[in-house]
Amino acid sequence: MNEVLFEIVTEPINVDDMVKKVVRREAGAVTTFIGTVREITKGKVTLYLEYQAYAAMAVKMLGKIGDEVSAKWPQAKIAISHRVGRLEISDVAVIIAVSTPHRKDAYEANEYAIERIKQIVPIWKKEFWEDGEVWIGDQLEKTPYPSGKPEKG
Amino acid sequence: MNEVLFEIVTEPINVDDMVKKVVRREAGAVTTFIGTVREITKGKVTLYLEYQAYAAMAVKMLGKIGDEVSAKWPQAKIAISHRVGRLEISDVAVIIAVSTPHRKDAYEANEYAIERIKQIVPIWKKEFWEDGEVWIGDQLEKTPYPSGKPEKG
Amino acid sequence: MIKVLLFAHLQEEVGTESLSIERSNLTVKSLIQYLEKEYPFQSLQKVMVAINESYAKEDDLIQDGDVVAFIPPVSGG
Amino acid sequence: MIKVLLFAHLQEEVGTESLSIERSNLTVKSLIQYLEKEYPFQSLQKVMVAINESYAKEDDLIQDGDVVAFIPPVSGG
Repeated sequence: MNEVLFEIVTEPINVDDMVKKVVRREAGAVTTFIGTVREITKGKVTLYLEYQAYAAMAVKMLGKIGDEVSAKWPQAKIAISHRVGRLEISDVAVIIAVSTPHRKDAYEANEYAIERIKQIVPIWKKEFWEDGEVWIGDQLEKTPYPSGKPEKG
Repeated sequence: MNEVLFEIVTEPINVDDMVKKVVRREAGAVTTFIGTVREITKGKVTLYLEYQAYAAMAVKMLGKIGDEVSAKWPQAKIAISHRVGRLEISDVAVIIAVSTPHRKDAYEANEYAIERIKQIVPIWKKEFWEDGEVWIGDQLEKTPYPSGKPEKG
Repeated sequence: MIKVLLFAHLQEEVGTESLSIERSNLTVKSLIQYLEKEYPFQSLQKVMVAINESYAKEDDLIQDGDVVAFIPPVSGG
Repeated sequence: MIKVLLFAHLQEEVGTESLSIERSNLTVKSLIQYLEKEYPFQSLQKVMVAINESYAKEDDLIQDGDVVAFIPPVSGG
């Protein structure tokens, strides 16, 4: 059994493997969030993406999100894997798996984790279109800094 | 590709297969809910469960939930499989997979679906303990009828 | 004739998965009263009824050949 | 000496993934001002800074041997 709960990987991520990391006898609910590469964003056709990470810090920040989840939902177990490198349309970029005794917590903790990933985990995506390419930033569209700043880690 | 979106099955359900049913180029988010057999419920140790379904009507009601989801979240695609028969601790009883262009809808539509399953889909579980067994009913604990009644199908 | 399907504890109370009832053109409410009198159900008061796989109301009419299912509070998921 | 890591568009603006800066005992704010003067960054104003893999504030002090990362608004997930 793979006991690494927070990972940055270059190979495809398997949903079943992620679920197995969090299934427990005392849990009755598992939620997963799977972020896939979407073809169309704001009317523009994406050909493919490249994800880049500050891997060491990204793993640390994923662990911090895990700690935050444990503080808020003490009975939750969470695993997160984020893929980097070139991803094609519909490829899986991230999977968050959360198990809890009761389902409401599994949804809430999972959604909390994806929001925090988009705030504090140093991972960037570059979109490649027919007519150009661009690094995407500030997805939450909170401008200007410092109000949109990630919380201090 | 398996195009059956709503199923009652007797064999184990695979999460990856369920995700594949809903992944689309225009979707960027997939949520899954996986209901597993929990060992302890209200302090009592469950040895195993048996699920029974009125299968023909259950499939019809799952399809109705799909229609409701499509009405509320027109860009969502949803698939639901529920297993019946004997299930051991941590076995998967149900999987709901929902894809949407944006993540908020994927969480909301998924949670809506599990709530509706617990209201209108004719499936029953029997818990087996060391000292007995019992059919579980009225999980939502809305009593008495008719206030706790399923909505008419 | 109508066919009555039983599930969960209702099966065990009567000892069968289905009943054939030699009646028709009666309401759901009348069928419940008839079954409670004729069979050893503990209670059908919290039980929903479906006619031909759709939930029915207590004054809906059951026709000859209909399949009527008695659906205790569900516990799937 | 401090090591500066660059990511995303910042790498492309300067043409390298990392810089070695022969300075120490300066604040994050001072380092930003220094880098904006010496290197062709478009702007470091919306960029977060981490010292040794933890987010830092602009008046935090950078020591000799620290690894400083410039972190543009993130877009993972």
